[in-house]
Amino acid sequence: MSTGERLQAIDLRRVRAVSGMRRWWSRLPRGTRFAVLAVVAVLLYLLPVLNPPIITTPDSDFATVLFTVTTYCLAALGLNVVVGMAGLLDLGYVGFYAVGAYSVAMFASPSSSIATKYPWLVCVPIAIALSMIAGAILGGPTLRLRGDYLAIVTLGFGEIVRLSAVNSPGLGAAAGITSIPHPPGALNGQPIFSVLDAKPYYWLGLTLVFVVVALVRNIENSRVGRSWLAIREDEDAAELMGVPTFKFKLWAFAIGAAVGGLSGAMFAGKQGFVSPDSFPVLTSVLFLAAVVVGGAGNRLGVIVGAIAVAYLPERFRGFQNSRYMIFGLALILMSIFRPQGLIPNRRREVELADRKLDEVGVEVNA
Amino acid sequence: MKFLIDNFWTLTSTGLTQGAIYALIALGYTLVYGVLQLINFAHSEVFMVGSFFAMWTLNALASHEGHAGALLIIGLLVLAGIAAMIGSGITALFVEFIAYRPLRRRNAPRLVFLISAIGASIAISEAFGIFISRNILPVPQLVQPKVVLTLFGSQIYNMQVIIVAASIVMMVGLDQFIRRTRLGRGVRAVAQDQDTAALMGVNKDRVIALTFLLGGLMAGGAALLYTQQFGLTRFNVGFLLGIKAFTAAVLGGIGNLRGALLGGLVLGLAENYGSALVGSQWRDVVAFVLLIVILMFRPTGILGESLGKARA
Amino acid sequence: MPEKILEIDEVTLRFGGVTALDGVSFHITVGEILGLIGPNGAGKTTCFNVMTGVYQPTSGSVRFEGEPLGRRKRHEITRLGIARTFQNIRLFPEMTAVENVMVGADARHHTSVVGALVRSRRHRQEEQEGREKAMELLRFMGIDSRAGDAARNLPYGYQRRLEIARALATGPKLLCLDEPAAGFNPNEKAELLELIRKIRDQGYTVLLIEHDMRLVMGVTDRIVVLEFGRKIAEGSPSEIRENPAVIAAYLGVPEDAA
Amino acid sequence: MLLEITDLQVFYGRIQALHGVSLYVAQGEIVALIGANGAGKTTTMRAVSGLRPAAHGRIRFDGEDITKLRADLRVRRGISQAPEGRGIFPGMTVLENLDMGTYARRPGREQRQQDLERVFGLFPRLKERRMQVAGTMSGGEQQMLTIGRALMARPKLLLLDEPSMGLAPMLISQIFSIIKEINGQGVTVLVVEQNAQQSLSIADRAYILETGLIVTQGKGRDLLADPAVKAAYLGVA
Amino acid sequence: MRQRHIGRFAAVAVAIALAVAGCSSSSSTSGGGSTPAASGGSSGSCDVSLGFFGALTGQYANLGVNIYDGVKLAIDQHNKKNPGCQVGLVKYDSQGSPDQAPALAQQAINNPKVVGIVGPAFSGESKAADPLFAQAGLTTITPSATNPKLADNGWKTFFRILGNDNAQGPAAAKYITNVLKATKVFVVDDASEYGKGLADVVRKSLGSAVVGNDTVQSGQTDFSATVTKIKASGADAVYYGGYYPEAGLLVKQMRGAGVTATFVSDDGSKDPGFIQAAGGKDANGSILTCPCLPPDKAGGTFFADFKAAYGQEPGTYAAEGFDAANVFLAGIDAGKVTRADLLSFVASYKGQGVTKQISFDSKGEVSQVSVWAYKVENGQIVADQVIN
Repeated sequence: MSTGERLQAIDLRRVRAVSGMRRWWSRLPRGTRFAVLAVVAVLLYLLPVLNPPIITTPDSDFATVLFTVTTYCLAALGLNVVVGMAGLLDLGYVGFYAVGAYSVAMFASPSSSIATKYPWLVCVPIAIALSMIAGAILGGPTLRLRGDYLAIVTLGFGEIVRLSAVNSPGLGAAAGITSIPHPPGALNGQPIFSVLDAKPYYWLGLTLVFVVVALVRNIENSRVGRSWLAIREDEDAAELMGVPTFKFKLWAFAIGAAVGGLSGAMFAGKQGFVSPDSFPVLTSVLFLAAVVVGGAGNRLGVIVGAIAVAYLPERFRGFQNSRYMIFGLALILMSIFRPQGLIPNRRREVELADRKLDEVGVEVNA
Repeated sequence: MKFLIDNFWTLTSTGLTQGAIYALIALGYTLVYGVLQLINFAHSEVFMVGSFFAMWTLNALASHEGHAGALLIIGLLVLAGIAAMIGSGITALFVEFIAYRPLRRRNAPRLVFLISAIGASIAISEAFGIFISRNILPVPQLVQPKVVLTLFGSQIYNMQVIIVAASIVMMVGLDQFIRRTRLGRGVRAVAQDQDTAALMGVNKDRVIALTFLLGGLMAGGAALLYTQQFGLTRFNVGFLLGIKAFTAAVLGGIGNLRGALLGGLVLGLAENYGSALVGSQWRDVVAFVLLIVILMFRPTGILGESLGKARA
Repeated sequence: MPEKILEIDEVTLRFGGVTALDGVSFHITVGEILGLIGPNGAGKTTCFNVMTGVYQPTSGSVRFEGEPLGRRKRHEITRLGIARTFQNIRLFPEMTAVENVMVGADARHHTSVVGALVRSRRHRQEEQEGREKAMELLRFMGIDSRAGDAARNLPYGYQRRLEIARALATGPKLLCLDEPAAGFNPNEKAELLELIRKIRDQGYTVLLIEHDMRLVMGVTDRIVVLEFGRKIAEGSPSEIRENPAVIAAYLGVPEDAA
Repeated sequence: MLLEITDLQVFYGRIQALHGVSLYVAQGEIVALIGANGAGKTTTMRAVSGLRPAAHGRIRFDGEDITKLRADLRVRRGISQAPEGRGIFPGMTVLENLDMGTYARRPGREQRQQDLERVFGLFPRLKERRMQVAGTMSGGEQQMLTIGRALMARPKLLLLDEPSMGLAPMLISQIFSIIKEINGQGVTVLVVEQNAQQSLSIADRAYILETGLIVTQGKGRDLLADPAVKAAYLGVA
Repeated sequence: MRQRHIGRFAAVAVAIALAVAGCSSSSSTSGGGSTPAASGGSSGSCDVSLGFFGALTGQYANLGVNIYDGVKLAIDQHNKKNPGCQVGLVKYDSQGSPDQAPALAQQAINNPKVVGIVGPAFSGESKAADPLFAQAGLTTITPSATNPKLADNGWKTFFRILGNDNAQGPAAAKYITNVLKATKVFVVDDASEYGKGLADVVRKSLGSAVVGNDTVQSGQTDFSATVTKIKASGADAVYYGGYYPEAGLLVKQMRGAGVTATFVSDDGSKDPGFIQAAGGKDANGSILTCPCLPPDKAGGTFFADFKAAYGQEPGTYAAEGFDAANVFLAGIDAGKVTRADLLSFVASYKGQGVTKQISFDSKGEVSQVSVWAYKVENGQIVADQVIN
């Protein structure tokens, strides 16, 4: 009896220690919390204007890098719905990012094969819709597969998307599609979204990140989000509790794909040019790494992960030649020493604390 | 279509050759999966390191333009093969020790294993790129290409015969090892039921290490055959081959040794026939579409899963 | 003649060469507590799984309120009104207790993605209603004090009760409990017994698989006994207690009789 | 004292399955551990064989403290368990399964043959089916196989987990007479059983387990008549 | 020319990043370090820098380093001759990736001292970066991006100091028909923008002499299906549009299968890696075309100077990089130290470079174009002849 209580006490201490920050935060008065968040938001918007030393990137344009970070944040948020919340392993997420970017390119660019020349803003919903459809097309036949099979099939999907773009003259083949229009808007006769100033793109991207975070949060705290979590924890039990698991897994795929498509559309609108080169398998791995490094299932965590993956390499360009290798080593070290991610999911944290307890057993056993 | 029919046997022989190499690499995925139910994403690098060991051995011992006697060539090939197997075997064990064992001790979630294996894959491949070379590196090919027989008007080359034969010998050897020896039974026992295996006195950690090692040895063999077929290697040579071999393993039924063979051959053939039909640039698309279609109808691959249940 | 809520009719189930259920027939009457017992491996849980759509019977049929279940999906069967718990607790361990119950309540809700995205009025209504229902059930089961804790962190007995609460939240007509007392001490068992009676009194029909005979005998109205996938007896608790076939099945055949 | 368990506590996660079990098995005995389902019998077995760690308490075997020893090393010390239910390797043949029993001890060819003959002597059915894949055999045959396989390890202590489970009455009494026979050959046996009648009739001593605690112990024959047994099973007071 | 790209990858790990944060903030690649006078220029009138834009690390570094060495040689020579006018050199290492290009281009634009860019080296990154340069009025002279369409975008700042693929393709076709006298040509490409574009020009120029086509994938190592097709076609020459790794493997596997047709490829294959990938002797006899001058045929003392400076012979495009830098340096010496001045100076530049007579037409293309045929002999790429 005493041992049990002791173990339980240790466990609780652990949980408390890791969630101390969170507890402190949740105990702050509502007004204070709001004020802190507002200040942080303003600071975030001002980042490329302030160019704070140490944080700023010395070797490439800070605003452009920040914009790239926001596209990664969006992608990671979307992938998190699939991997972190519904627990479905997707190694081909770049495919949806590509579908989004190509949708914008095809419908907006005068040099594409269909050349409908819709403005960027019209193309964004099209991009989201097409990405969702792509998600449903991939998910429909494959979601019944078990985890690892799903992983290789999604990886194949990402490659099919890329290779189809490379080999289809209608999609611009390897040359890609140029002259994609930028987002609209003008100020004093000058377009807001110009070629030269990346700041407006960053602001737009940051705003979208906030919007997506809010929307994902809405879904997470709903019947749909609970269903995802239930599926992740125990799919059979979920089904037996009346959760139509297939339908909600398909939704997870579609929503994840939609956010990925949005991210791709942003990328295309800034870059003005898409080609298959921007969508290799490794980018999928990078997105997945952002989700896992940050802490799967936690919105703030995956954003931190996306920043780590997209910002740090630009900040430390001095390590150009060895950055892949450092990245690889970092993934191993992270897995060993912080498997729950930098900012873990509240739920995962408990799970891991629990696993630690079982370690007593593992040592004896293994 | 006409081209496919006209060259059916040539495409078949090249497809089988390619498939045999896929199959050998696929064994590594399937072995580890059979025992741990995890994808060893770093297996592609196990193969890559083996090809470098083969290259170093041959560079040190063989002259590029050598026309040495048959016996010497066989001796050199065996030496290079041993070197490649040592290289791959060590790498496989290294991956097990660095990227898997610590996580097993911590009872980490499955996704984390995948991430750490991906990390190991990137780190190993990049380390070779940085410290050795990012270029394509030539490897001396010892066997002079020669047509050994003509089958239905298509020429079969000596190297093709060697690759298919060597692969089959290695696979039969592994199959027999797994089926007939005490250690092999240990591997199957852990794959079928870890607890009961422990009750038989099987040391799980040792069996898992052995599984990685066996997969590494097969990949080392594949690496030698690959360098002899194509005469080159590169720091990232494992990436695409690894994906293909993994696809082959899943196609045949992951965790199933014979499935790996079947999956490899089916994939090799499908790629070649598909390339002939719709153009070589669609080769990978053909491979992945085939995978998706087969999994839709047989969700656990052609032969189904499990190292144990399908009797190795 | 009271109404039959569930009828199992000549159900046979084979896996490969093994016959798990062999022509089993029985029914459950509205408002009763039916016990399903038998030694280990007799096919009780298999029987459960056939009723909840996990397995399709090889032959025979299962009718719920007169309707054959046919090839309905598992979640559809839940919505028809059959809910269950599991022999080995299968909660959603990282979700809080109240969230676990809400997943059950969600079976009767309709908000989908769009509603959740825009926080539609129905969504908010359902959320509130679901939360209230969940809290009410937790109170009913006596575990509302731990509503905000992850299911994983609840004591064992609470987890068992939470499973029942979750099943009740789906709004079932028939509640199937698979060994709810496993691992309980006598006190806990006594409490559970009370609880099951309370649940029945609320108007639910209950099917109970249980090993603990004291519990089964004490709470059920009728008992069905399985052995080797066959029904060997059916009757009131006192009948079953005296049935020689049942005694043999449980205690084994004395040596001299073998 | 061959096996001695003191105040054993075992948890599954945070659920305590054993609340301090103490028992012993002397050299040459058959000891039965009986109780209803969920009482903790199998957990006790798994703790002895090393599959489940002890959170508290001590397990001594043959004079050595094995509480923290790895499961495969306990096999080498001479503890062999026939796990409950279908604890066979379903993808292996009968012969391969039996060979797994010798995994830890690596007998020579002759010795293996001797051991096989001994097992086949006890279970002629296994000899008939030795090339059959174990997963396709009936429950009773699988049960025989697990016992035979455990014997192949030439254990000092044989742990039998529910040897009668799922067996027809005819087979059950057969199995128990074989257990008796094995014991006669000098193997100490600890048997966990639901089938109280049979196990108590062959056991030298027995313990009754209820919800993780030992409630009664005594000589096998004595307990047969003890109303506590019937109470533990049928709930008749 | 090249526009392939390596997976945009990243060094992550906060832990590691933090550990190195202290030492790395000063060790970045651009600006200071080895390049002279990037910031502390001694002469007020000459306080300007040139930028180099291309891959210096990663998979495509070989070519970028060649060009960079040429550029650096030009600047070093200039600074030695003009102690009062020290021009700096800033590196923008794109790794050949279009995804990384815009941030680097923007950074170059934000640096007011950078008045001209040598690069971007590849076509893909050019498409991503050149719109920014055009908008900012920052002149670029590319010594290696040969995609013809680059000149069609109306970028006033775009200049190209070598012939584009539209010049190289017909030249290759001419060589195949006139010199090799081949009548049956099998054309293969790698589906890349560069390789396929070039192969299509060759197909058009050859017309009915083309007896078969195939497309391969970059990264592919098994070309058996393609080789089977070539063999079946009975071609006496094979043209390959693409890069050296696949080109080398293709020729090797052709020879292995007993195909003796002459192998002709492009400047993407003109790399020692081609011979390596072909395993030495199988590459012999192959023809490689390039709109680049053989370095030893360069005018002046370039060849000797380069060897003296770096201890090795100049690689492909080193001389073009040298020329491009010198065009800018001439402008700077003429007092054109603002971006606008330098742009109009380059647009109207006329002068003799080491590779050719240099002047640009209205689209920014160099007027004088020469395409050379190179031949592989005894494992060396040697100049064969100018194709007229």
